[in-house]
Amino acid sequence: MEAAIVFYGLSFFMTVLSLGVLFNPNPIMSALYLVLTMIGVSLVFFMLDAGFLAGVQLIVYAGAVLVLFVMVIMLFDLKREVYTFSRGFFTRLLKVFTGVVFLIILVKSFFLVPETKELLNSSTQMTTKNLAGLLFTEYIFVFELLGLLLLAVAIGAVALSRIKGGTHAE
Amino acid sequence: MGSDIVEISINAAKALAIFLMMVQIVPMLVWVERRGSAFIQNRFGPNRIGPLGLMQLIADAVKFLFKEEFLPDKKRRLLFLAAPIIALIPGAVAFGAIPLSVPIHVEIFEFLGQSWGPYRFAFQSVELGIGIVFVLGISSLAAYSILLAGWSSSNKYSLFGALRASAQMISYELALGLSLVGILLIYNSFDFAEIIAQQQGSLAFQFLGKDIVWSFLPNWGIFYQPLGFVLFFVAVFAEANRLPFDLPEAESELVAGYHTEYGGFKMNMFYIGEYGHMLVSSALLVTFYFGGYNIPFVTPDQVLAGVESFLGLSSTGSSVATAFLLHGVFLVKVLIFLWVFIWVRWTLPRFRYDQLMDLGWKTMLPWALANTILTAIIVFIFRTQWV
Amino acid sequence: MNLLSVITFLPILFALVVWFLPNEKHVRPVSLGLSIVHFFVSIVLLVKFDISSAGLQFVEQTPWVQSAGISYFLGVDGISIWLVILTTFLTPITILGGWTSIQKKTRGFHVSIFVLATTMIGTFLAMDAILFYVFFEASLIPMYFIIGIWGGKNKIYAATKFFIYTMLGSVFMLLSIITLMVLAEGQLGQMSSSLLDFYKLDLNFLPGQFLSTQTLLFFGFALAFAIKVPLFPFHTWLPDAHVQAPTPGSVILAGVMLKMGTYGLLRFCLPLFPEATAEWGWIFLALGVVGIIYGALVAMVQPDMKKLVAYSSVSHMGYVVMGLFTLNAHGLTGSIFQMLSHGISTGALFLLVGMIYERTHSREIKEYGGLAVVAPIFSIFFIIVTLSSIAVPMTNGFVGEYLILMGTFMVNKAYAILAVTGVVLGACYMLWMVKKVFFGPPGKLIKDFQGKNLDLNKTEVMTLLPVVVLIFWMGLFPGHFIKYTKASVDHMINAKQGYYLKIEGRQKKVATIKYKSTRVTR
Amino acid sequence: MLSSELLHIGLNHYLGLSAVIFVIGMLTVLLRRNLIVMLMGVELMLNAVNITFVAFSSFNQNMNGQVMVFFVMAIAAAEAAVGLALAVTIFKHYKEIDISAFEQLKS
Amino acid sequence: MNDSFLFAVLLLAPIFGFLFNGLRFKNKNYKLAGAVASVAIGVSFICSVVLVIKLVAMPEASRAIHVHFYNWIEVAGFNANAAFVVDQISAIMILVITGVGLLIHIFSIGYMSHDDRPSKYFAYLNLFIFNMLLLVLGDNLLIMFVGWEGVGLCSYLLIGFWFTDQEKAAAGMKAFIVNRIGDAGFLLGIFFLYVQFSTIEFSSLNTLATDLAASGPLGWSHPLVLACICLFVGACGKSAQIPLYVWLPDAMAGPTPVSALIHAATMVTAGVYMIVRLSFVYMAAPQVMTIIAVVGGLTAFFAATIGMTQWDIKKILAYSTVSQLGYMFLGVGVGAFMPAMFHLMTHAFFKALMFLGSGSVIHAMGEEQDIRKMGALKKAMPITSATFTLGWLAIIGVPGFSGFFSKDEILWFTYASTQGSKWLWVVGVLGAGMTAFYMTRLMCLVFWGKSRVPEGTHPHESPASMTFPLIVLGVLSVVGGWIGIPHVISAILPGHPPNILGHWLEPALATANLITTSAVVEWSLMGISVSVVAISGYFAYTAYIVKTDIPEKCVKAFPRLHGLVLNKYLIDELYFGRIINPLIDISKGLWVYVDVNFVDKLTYIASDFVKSIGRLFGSLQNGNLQQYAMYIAIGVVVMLSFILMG
Repeated sequence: MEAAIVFYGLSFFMTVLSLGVLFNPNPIMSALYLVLTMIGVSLVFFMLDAGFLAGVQLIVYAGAVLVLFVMVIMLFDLKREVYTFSRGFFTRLLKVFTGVVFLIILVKSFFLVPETKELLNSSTQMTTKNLAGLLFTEYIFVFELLGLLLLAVAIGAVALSRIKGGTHAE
Repeated sequence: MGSDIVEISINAAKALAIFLMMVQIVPMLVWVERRGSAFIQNRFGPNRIGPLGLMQLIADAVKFLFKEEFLPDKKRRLLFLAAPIIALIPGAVAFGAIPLSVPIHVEIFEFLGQSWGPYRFAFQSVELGIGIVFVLGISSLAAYSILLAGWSSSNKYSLFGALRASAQMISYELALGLSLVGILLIYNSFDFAEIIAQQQGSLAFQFLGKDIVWSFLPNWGIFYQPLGFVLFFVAVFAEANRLPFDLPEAESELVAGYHTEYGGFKMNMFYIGEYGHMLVSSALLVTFYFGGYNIPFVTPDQVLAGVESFLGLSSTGSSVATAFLLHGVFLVKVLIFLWVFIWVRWTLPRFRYDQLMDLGWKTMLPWALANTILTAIIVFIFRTQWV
Repeated sequence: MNLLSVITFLPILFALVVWFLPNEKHVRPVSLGLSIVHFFVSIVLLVKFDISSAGLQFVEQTPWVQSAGISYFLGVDGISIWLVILTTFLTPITILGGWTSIQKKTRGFHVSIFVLATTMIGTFLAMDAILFYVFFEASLIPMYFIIGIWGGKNKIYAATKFFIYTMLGSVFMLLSIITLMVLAEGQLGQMSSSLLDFYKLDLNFLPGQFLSTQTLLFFGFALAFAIKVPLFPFHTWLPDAHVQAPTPGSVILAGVMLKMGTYGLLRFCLPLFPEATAEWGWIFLALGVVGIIYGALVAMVQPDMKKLVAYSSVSHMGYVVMGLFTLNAHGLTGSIFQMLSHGISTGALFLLVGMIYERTHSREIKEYGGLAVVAPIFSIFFIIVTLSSIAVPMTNGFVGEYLILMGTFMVNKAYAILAVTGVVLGACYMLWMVKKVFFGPPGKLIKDFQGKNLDLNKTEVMTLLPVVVLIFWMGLFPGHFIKYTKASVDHMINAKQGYYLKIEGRQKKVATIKYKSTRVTR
Repeated sequence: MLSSELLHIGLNHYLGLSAVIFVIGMLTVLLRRNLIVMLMGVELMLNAVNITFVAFSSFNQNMNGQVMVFFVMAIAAAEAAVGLALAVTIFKHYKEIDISAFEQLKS
Repeated sequence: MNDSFLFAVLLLAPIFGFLFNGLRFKNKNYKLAGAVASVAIGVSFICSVVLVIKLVAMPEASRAIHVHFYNWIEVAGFNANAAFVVDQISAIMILVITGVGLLIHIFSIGYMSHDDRPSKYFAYLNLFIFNMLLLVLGDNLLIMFVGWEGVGLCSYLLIGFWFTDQEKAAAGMKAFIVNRIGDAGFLLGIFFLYVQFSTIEFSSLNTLATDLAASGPLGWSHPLVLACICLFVGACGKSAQIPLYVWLPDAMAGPTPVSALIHAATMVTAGVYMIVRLSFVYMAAPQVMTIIAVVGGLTAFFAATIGMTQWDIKKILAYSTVSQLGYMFLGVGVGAFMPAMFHLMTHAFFKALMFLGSGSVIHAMGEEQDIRKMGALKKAMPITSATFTLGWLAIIGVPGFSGFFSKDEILWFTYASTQGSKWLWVVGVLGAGMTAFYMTRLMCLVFWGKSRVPEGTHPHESPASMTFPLIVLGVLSVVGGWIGIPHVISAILPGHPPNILGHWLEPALATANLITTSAVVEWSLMGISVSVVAISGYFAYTAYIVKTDIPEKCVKAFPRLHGLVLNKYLIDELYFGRIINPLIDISKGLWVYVDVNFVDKLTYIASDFVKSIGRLFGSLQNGNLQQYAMYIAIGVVVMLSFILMG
């Protein structure tokens, strides 16, 4: 019973936060809302028995990626935006409409799939050990590839950001 | 949180107690710090108020309360206020996850005409199977408080301080995480309790098929992971922004770094956050490398048996007694490390920022990787049964 | 040995030779010599051509794109023999024409002339639809360069218009070819694009219905050729192209390239779609007549000599198309003869206009006057060629037009009567120009050239002599020329249903296509 | 009135949540003018996908889902890094991070 | 000597003359050029005489020498081969052409003495003779057509001989174009005949036509009738009849011997010859015959009226030619084929004489052509005026002279033939009267009367080379009449001289069937016409010699009529105004509106359309990232909805 409450609370909380990300004119605030949403997501992982993933989510997303975002926002010293949304009322309307239609389609398509069985909590297979096992046997190639990708991105990011020119308006 | 009212209330009380314990330690540590630094610098330190200056803590607290509040203009006020709170939260939550002692087992007892079933109370505010990952995750959130503080006080120096601090924290988080990998390899589990459980008794390991026992050494993590310990120890200093690494709020250059604008109670909150983080770090140190709440060469069961025979209390009473005994042991170890923190602060000079970064990326990280690989190899060689 | 391939691709060889000539000054005489050699080679073809047979001769067929059944299939018969000779005859004259007028990049010019010759001869000899299409399109490119690079003021506009106009038309043709190939696969069991297989096809035809396959295919081809001819509504590219093209460009454009359109009609439209031609032929007859009168009328008011001659060739080609669609022996022979004679007389006309332009750098008729006094020989040649172009008997123009008019008369008297007025109008605008340019008191231009001798020099006379000889030879002894086309034309007329060209001479073994459905004789 | 079906949290609930988060992320990308907020929108979408992965992996007792989350996270981090680096360069040149600033980049 | 050699020499001699002079056209030596040209024509004259002698030797029935060189155009059933025939009709024609031609060549040697391009002139003249021979000797209609157009071409070249002058060049062009209109009609006639009889040989045509005529009268839409009409249009074009006569008066721009040869003796008579050649075909279409008669009569009367008011000597002779041709067509129209041929021959003689005479007058007067500045040249130029008077007597039809016999025969046939009508005879007689008037007017103003010659010029008699042809022609124009004395006159003359010409032509021609009338009627008609001629002659004499004020009075009496007739009933202006200028305007309109604006604009519209489509799609790529993202989203949504729906 309380799992439902927690879930609905959490999902409501997360929806509100993401809307915050969308609607808040101040980028810093939207970044912080995003941090909270990430924490919400790690909680969801936790509810889905993916403890390790929750932690990793916290470390990777909340801890590093979004810190990057916040740092960049601070670096640019972005104030509250005058125009937050894209130009053109009709295009905006069209975008929102597309979004809504997409949501409806997604939700409708969920019910096409037959209901899966009960969530088994903490069953034997769902341990981090098996996760690591899989990761280093079956997906070893992809794992190495990711390593390379991250290396490349690191170098890329450094190269990109070394371009001359100040970050603040002279 | 437990199934019935008793369990819930006790758990809540336990969590509150642990949180208060963390908060209360801070003024004590401040006192210790001031006295310690004075002792190191061959001077007296606060001794006017109350015996040995103990009342100084209360004075400081009162001082912080009545300091004038500076607030930036409306736009940044929210973040300005949020920063100190965020600084507080990770420390408290992380500390809650660390097992301070053996879990207490309470048999069925009658109370107010109702029989309350057997309870098991973990001696920590929340019992998580994925201890390490959770703590690491939470501690990584600490960076936000610094960033927000630096940014919302809207002056260049604090901004720079904040950027430097968060950059430092993130880079050392890397080294922190990697150094723990050695421990994980050895103890094969994320759960703190399990790690501590494996550090009982005296040092015993298999070496080329034979079991070797060195009885003169306790079965602590440090002996398995000496290099890991050193790396962790240094990384923890960086994480907590303690002296060798406290460049961001170094008085001489950046005035007070990111909390120049803060005064009063908000400043106090930052202190709590800082010292809280210090507390958590030393608790982790103790848990991973110094056997947590184990008394060297003695397993908690032997202690339980000893207490029962020595004090003759009922089983719940004796488990409570052993829990608090081991908790005391744990606290002693933690205090020792806290002293080390303070001791280091007042002895080592401050790093330059580039040295700081070089240390973090060019020495700590490679060593951590080396340690991980080495441990992995050894574990692989020793664990597999060479038939 | 395979004569046709030699004739087709010899100019390419010449182009290479000219391209790698060390000294720029040698380019002109060498290319002249080579083109004359090429002419004599084609004379060999004429000599060895067997007049009596109506089938394809000197056939060369080797598979080119195996899967689509496209073969490198060359063959010559009564219809195409004279057009090949005309091309080889006009090329040296074009080069002679460009002797003084082309000064810059002469090497490039002669190469493009040779490439143009190859593509044109290729078009006339190709018996495979795709090969025909390739040559038909390829001929546009060198012409585009000739107009584009060596042309007059807004040459680019004219060149592009010419290119795109023709290209647009030939797209429909390609569509029709492809449909035919697919039909061939359906009916003959194997996709093939050789014309002989197309003749075997049985295309269903609904009289009166525009949307029946045969009619659509017919109009697909006809549109491409109508633009090329150019027939009345599609002719606007011709005057621009001619006015901007250099003299040799105009000569070869008017001399041979317009014939590709009419040859196409003769080779593709008439035999492939007999019922459609019979049914819709009247449109082309009407357009021919309109073209004649329209061309003549508009030519009458042209201020520019070259435009006048351009419109006159629209009118003459109107005759040819009319002759084609009379579908009787006189009309067809007349139109083939007229193709040949128009090639020569209009080619010569453009040469002459070019020559006088060379001297006075103006083509405005009203600026001229009294040229005959200053340049007698030039005016004699001009008047002879004018006579040929307005179809005075004893010149080549008359024979062609007479036969066409008679053929048209047999088919539809009204059109014939209208077309005959074309003869009168032709005389009007040509003689009006002759009067304005040659006779009367000396005009503005001529006064400036009082001293200098405006008359023709040696090379120019040498260029025009063969043309004049040919004009009178064709006028007095047309039999020599008609006897070559007689067999083919008769075959085309009486074998209207089930028209098929058998292959003459020693025939290399070619994968014969299994012949599934016999043609249903209607 | 709480129908049992609603109370009992099934796979579809998680999918629903992830769908909502995904759409909000998409709308952020589509609507917001600030490049960095757009990147955040992308992060949101990726996280929504992560939720779906984890939900499927836990409901179907199959670890592959979680492995995929790992990879998605790695890629998300990479993408954020590059995105932000680009944002930095753009900001340096145009002095503003509004998306309309670099419309001139079109051919 | 066999026939083909004779024919070859006959035809090729002029060609040789043409080539010889043509190639040396810059040469100024007119004596050499003239000699060569005359010798060439002399040779062909001798050949034609030999041919005629051989012809006479042949039996009456089949008097024709056929020669076939090669088949010219031979396409599926239609073969026009280069074949020539000399029979009774063409015998006369070749004799006239080569004979009169020779005389004119000799005359023009003198005439062209101080011209700067004599050899070019003689080359054209020889070419003309060659073409005329082609026309006359042609065995089929197509060869005749070749000659027909060739002659037109030569007249164009010769009229426009002094091309430096704009009007002369324009006159040449006008002549050629008007001829060309006639030739177009001729072509259509050939087609009609070929479609009907699928042959174009004269012999076969005539026989087939007679069979067709035997089978009953033919409706108007019958190809044969249409053919005759078209051929008649061709004849009008060539022989300057009513609608298409405008080019002849302007043709006087050419040198006078040219006018003599082309516009008097040979070319203009080609039309008559063609109809006479196809007499049986025409007999098969009586309704066309009546048209021809009416047109002929009208032209005769109408041209005569204009002739009366002209002041230029050559214009007067030109209009008299038109009117005499009108008579010939009148004769042919009523079926008097033989008298028409006879009048053609006699007209050739006296009209050539008069033209040459006027030539020598102009030559003497230093290129002066206006008769108002002449007068009393009888004394200065005795031979010219003597021969001229012979010509004058012949043309007005003084009995005894050639003109009388031929014209009278025509008038008699007009009256008597079933085809003709009384009214036509009246028109004919009036025409004859007017001819008498303007010819005597000419004689008075030029030769008799007072001399109005301006001081500068003092006329002198032309050299022998010019007067010798005049004398020969003078004799011919007198003697010419005697070979065809009509039956009724010969009856009263001593020795009844037979109608040589009549017998000669009779087998080859169709003749109209005359209504049976007594000789008295014929005599009375002849009397009437002679008296009309005499009266008008006297009246002209008095008007221009005795009382010279009559002409002014007449002019004042009917000023408008006189004005109208003076400038040729404004026919030229009519043609220009109604036909030529509108045509030019139409073609300008066609060129500017249809060609440039309409068709070209279509292509521009097409290209603009394509450009606008390009721009439309271009706007999608406006660099706005979010818009691209939106398109992606829409795309996904649409796809998904299809999947779900589908």
